[in-house]
Amino acid sequence: MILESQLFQPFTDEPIAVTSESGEWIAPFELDLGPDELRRMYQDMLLGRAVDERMGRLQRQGKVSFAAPSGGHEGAQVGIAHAMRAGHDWLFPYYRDVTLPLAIGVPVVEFVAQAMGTAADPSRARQMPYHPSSKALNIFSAASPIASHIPPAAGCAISMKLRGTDQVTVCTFGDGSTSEGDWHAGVNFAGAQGAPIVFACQNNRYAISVGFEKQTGSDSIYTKAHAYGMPGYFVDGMDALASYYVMREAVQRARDGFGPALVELLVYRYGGHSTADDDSRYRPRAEVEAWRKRDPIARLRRFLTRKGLWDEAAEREAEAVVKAQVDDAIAQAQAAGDVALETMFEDVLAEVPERLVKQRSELLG
Amino acid sequence: MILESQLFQPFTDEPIAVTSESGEWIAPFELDLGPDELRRMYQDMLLGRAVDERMGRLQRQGKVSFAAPSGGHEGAQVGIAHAMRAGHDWLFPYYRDVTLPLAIGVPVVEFVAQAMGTAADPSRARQMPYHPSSKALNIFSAASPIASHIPPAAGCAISMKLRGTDQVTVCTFGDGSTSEGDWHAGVNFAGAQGAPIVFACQNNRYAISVGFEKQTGSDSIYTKAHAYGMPGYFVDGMDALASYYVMREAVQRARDGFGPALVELLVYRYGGHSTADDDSRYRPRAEVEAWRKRDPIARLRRFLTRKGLWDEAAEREAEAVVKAQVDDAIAQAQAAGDVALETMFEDVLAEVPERLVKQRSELLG
Amino acid sequence: MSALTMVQTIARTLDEEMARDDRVVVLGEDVGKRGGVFLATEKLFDKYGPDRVIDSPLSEAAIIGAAVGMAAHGLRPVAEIQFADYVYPGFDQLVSQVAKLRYRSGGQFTAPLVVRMPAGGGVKGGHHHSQSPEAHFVHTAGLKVVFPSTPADARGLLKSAIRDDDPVVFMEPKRLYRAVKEELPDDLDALVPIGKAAVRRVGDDVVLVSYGGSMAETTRAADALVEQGLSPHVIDLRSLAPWDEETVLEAVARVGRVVLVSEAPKSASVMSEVAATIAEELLDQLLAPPLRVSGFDTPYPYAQDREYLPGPARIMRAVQRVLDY
Amino acid sequence: MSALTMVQTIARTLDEEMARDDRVVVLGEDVGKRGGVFLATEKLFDKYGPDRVIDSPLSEAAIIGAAVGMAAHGLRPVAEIQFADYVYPGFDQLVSQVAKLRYRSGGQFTAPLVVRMPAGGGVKGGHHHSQSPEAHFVHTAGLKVVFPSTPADARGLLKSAIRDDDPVVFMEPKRLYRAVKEELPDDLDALVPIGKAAVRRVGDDVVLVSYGGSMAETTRAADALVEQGLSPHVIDLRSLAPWDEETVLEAVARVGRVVLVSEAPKSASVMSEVAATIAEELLDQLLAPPLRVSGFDTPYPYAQDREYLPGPARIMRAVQRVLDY
Ligand SMILES: Cc1ncc(C[n+]2csc(CCOP(=O)(O)OP(=O)(O)O)c2C)c(N)n1
Ligand SMILES: Cc1ncc(C[n+]2csc(CCOP(=O)(O)OP(=O)(O)O)c2C)c(N)n1
Ligand SMILES: [Mg+2]
Ligand SMILES: [Mg+2]
Repeated sequence: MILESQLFQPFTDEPIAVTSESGEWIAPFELDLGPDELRRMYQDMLLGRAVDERMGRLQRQGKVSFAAPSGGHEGAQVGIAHAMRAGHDWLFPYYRDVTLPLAIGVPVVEFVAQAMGTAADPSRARQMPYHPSSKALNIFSAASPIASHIPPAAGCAISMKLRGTDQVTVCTFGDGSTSEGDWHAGVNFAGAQGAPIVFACQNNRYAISVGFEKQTGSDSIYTKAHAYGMPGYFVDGMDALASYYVMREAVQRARDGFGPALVELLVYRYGGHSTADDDSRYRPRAEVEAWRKRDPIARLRRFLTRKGLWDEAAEREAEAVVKAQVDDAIAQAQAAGDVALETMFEDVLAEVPERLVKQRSELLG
Repeated sequence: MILESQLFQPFTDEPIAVTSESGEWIAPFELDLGPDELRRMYQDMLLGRAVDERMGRLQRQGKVSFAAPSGGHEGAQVGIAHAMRAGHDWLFPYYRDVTLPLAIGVPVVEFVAQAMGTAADPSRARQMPYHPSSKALNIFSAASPIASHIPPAAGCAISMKLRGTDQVTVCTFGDGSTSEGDWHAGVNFAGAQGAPIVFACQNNRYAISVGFEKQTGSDSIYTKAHAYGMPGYFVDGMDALASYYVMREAVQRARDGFGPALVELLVYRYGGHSTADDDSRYRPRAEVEAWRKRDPIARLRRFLTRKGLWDEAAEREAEAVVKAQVDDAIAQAQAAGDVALETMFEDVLAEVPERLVKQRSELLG
Repeated sequence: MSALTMVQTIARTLDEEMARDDRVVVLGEDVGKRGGVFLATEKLFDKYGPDRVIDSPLSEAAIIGAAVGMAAHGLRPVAEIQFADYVYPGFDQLVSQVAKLRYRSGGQFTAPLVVRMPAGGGVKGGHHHSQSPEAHFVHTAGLKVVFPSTPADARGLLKSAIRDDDPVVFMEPKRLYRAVKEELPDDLDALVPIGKAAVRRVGDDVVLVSYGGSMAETTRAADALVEQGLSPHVIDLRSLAPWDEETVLEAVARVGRVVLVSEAPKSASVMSEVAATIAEELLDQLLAPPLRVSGFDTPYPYAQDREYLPGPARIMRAVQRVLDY
Repeated sequence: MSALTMVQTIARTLDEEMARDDRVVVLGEDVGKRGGVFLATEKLFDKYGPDRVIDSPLSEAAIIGAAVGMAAHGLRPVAEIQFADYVYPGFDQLVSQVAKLRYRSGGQFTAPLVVRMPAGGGVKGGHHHSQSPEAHFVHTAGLKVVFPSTPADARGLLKSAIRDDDPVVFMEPKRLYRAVKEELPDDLDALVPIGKAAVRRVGDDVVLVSYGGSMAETTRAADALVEQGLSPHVIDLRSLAPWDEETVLEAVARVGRVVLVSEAPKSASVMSEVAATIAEELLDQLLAPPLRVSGFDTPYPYAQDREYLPGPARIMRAVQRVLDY
């Protein structure tokens, strides 16, 4: 087998971009996305940001216990989502993925219900906010321990290969995650097996307060691909379309049997690590402001506007739609009410064992 | 700071050698080792091999419970040992290191007593064979869980840096070890801190039965250094002098404050993984024979002979000396007798806690 | 079927289950051509090939973690950890992924997998080839844990484990791997249910409860007691999570005296749990305190490999104490 | 010294110990400029700089493992694990390196280090920010384990731990981090000995034994019992390995009734050990079975964050049972 068309080189020194900051197309190949798809990408980002902002507000109001700001990550996430076959490929996400699951098709109400911990959460309110999952969409249940999802993702991809499905696994994580032993163990196994998986790192150069230079002696994440015999791609994650194109190629490579890849998407998180974090303790405000100017949403809007696919009116309408969507979702999530107390004892095992039956009656009488 | 003299390039495609198979000097720089040092290296290898072979015999006689053949690794190990300042630098070894601790200065009786589990073992017969350690020589106590010594080695090196000692940590392991999460965690921390440590991989291309191509998607170990921002050196580990020179440079770099390095030494193990292993199940005999022809001891002997530093008589004498050394050591180790039963309860904590006092009397009455 | 040792039984059982269900795959270090360092996967590679018998890289996190992803994707992986002592690098995968997947996803995703591991001492392996870490698994909600002591139970429980929809930690008493041969039933579906103990001997002077490797010493102690004219009641737990409270409590209630035998370290062990439960449920029926004969609270020693184990002499002394009480 | 919360006390104590002994270094995720996510290392970075307050990469194996090497080389590292739930990726380092270094080297090498970790639930953290994994450490020979419940004990035990020649797992009840402020002694050497329990209240109707976060609920239950005219005897274990058998057994022998309270999952827990020991030693003095009020054998839930904990109501019901027995 040889790759039919290869648009990108691995291990470039500079991050791959296909649009300029001002929204011009700068890639040496032709755009092949239709207006609808482009607009959908943009709207998905708007939705992601709106949900993100609203969750922050709900947290301050005490309606959600915790939120993990993802503002600044939307370009990378929408690119990853659109590169996948929704509901066919599998996603192993991490807690900062908001735009990503929504763009794959997770109903807003499910995301919100998960964050609020109401009965409308398909995971039955078992996890803290920002851990959505969807069996229907092959979105694996996120777990808080950093990088603990990497070996399972590798296993899923190995299973795809053994069973000869034409699925691909996509696995996301942050820069800090790459220091965990489990990250290495999982990526290495996938590499040794040539499994169809794309490891997509959203590198915002901080792990909570720990800057990248303390995280690793390496200058970048994509170079780490050398250790596993797979290509490493370096992408400007503030460029939604670059994120999309590189991910599309990596996913296609994997689907065609050429094995795994590691994609580093350079992004920034505008907010604190979480609503419990005060990032002014460790990040200069000027740095945050400088990155905000490179906003991926604004960049794609400039691109769409240049192409005549977007204008002020479209923006106003899209914002209204998104706001209504989020309002509705919150109302529905809330209306579902709390999960029942006794559900605490369910799903530990397929059946509630004798011991838990006793413990349940110790609590409930 | 700049490096004063740099003999070797990292990331070469071919393994670095300084002598040919037939024992010619082939390096583009001059040999700077005196006859005594060269002969000492050779004698250390003879001793290592003799101990190794004798342990195998003792195992078959039921006097030692287990042995891990290191034949084929002597060149790499003697090179590592001689590159270190014995008793000043620290070694974090692994179970296949035989020539290495002996060449640093571990008395043969200590090695043998450890293997036989007698009272002459400074570790008090607490571990299975091939886990020697020496506080006096800064040889850290080997532990069986593969790669579990890597983070401690990194920590030791970080301590050296923080405390401003001019020591260097050397840490050895096999190719399989590099797949463990702890390997990654430790090497990465050392890289992030720029700690004075050399990671020396004895790559024999098997982890028990698992061949290198199943171990990792990468073609080599030294390339993995890219992931940590450190140089990776690729060395012919059957060339004792190449092993020595590259290690010497890596150790000097670390001592001079240029940070860690990863050195891959290509070797082969002639024997099974251990005395419990039947390697004919997974390795063709022809492969073993081919590697035996590249024996590091024979190669250094050819080199010494060419230089007029060695001959048949010297060989016979050296063999007799080594044999006497090993015989003596075994006799002494055996004469020391068994450790006392109650020592089982000591060294769990600094003092024997109440609970163990009770348990001791449960056993001893 | 001819008589087989426990480790032969395990290889045979894996073969039977792989033949029955092509979702069953085996993965671990050296499980391929080598057939496992104890030969528990012997011949499977030749028969099923590298897609179903997977030599993994040297990483327990990769092995257990990949099994989670495989299971979630629809396979039925049986992972081998070469020695129970080496489960710790994969412990996070076991605790954070395996044990919690069903719970945290509200039942959307499950991890029907088996993690096999030879455990226990008496093989001159020192502390990294002798441990009995079952308490860690039993303390972790979301795992089933079994620890057979006979070839037949190994077969029946392994089949149950592979067919179970929950993750099962399958512990194997390595010093009994080749201790006895047993004639096994032809029935390919001869399951031993998870959660049920086996009564090995009926008696009324003292109840001996044990499992796994320590069943050997417990049986020898029981034989010695019989020779002394006593009548021990011997229970082999076989399953540790869930464990068969009913069988144990019924026997202890009847007999009033119990000695719990396990080579795992004593503190916060499985037998601590059994003793605590007995005390909680049967205070008035106890004629003597429930005594534990355990491994010591030290790392597993090398030189005192045998003395560390709760051998017949220590068991007999404890029995004497509960009889004399 | 002014009144401080527990987490402030910890930061202050670290400062005091770092000032006293320049071998003491702090390492962990976000312990530097950020001062730790709970601010337990606040201001240390400014005062001692990056050589003694080390922001580690995101790897618990690296943190705990590096601490071993530092300790062996002569430092006195205090490692922070951001949440006890995240100790598992470093569990092999704890079990295989930290706990066994002295033993396996015959006392040649030692690991005098402290691993701090906030543990316990009640903070709406779901199962990965709420666990109480102490049983795993107590089951592992070679570790000391402490779990204070007050600022003063946190200070005294942390000082003892840092000065101890053995490795100490130092667990912190995160939901009590800011629960109370306490005036602390000026004495910079006011140690609380490892292995000694504290009697919080003397009484003779029932003994309540607890530790860590659950001391809050236990104290509330005790207060309610006093209001009902009863006289509970309350013991705060503080140290879990070694634990103070003498103080506990003496009280239970005298009172005859005991309830053990801990939010950790019930099976094979620290309280299983305490209950088993009580049963072993005091069968004839017990007027009622030793009862455990524990966390449930489920992963820690999110929605039922409070209900999971052994709260005063459940404790009172257990007390009622032992009183009515
Ligand atoms: C095993 C583990 N250790 C520590 C934590 C605490 N923690 C949560 S997020 C985080 C930083 C993650 O950084 P990164 O991977 O870069 O992702 P980002 O948040 O920047 O997107 C840490 C340390 C955790 N969740 N799991
Ligand atoms: C954590 C852990 N897992 C498994 C083992 C069993 N084991 C011992 S040596 C070995 C292979 C090591 O191979 P490599 O690192 O290449 O070293 P070599 O023996 O080839 O020198 C394995 C799997 C172990 N000791 N520790
Ligand atoms: Mg980050
Ligand atoms: Mg090898």
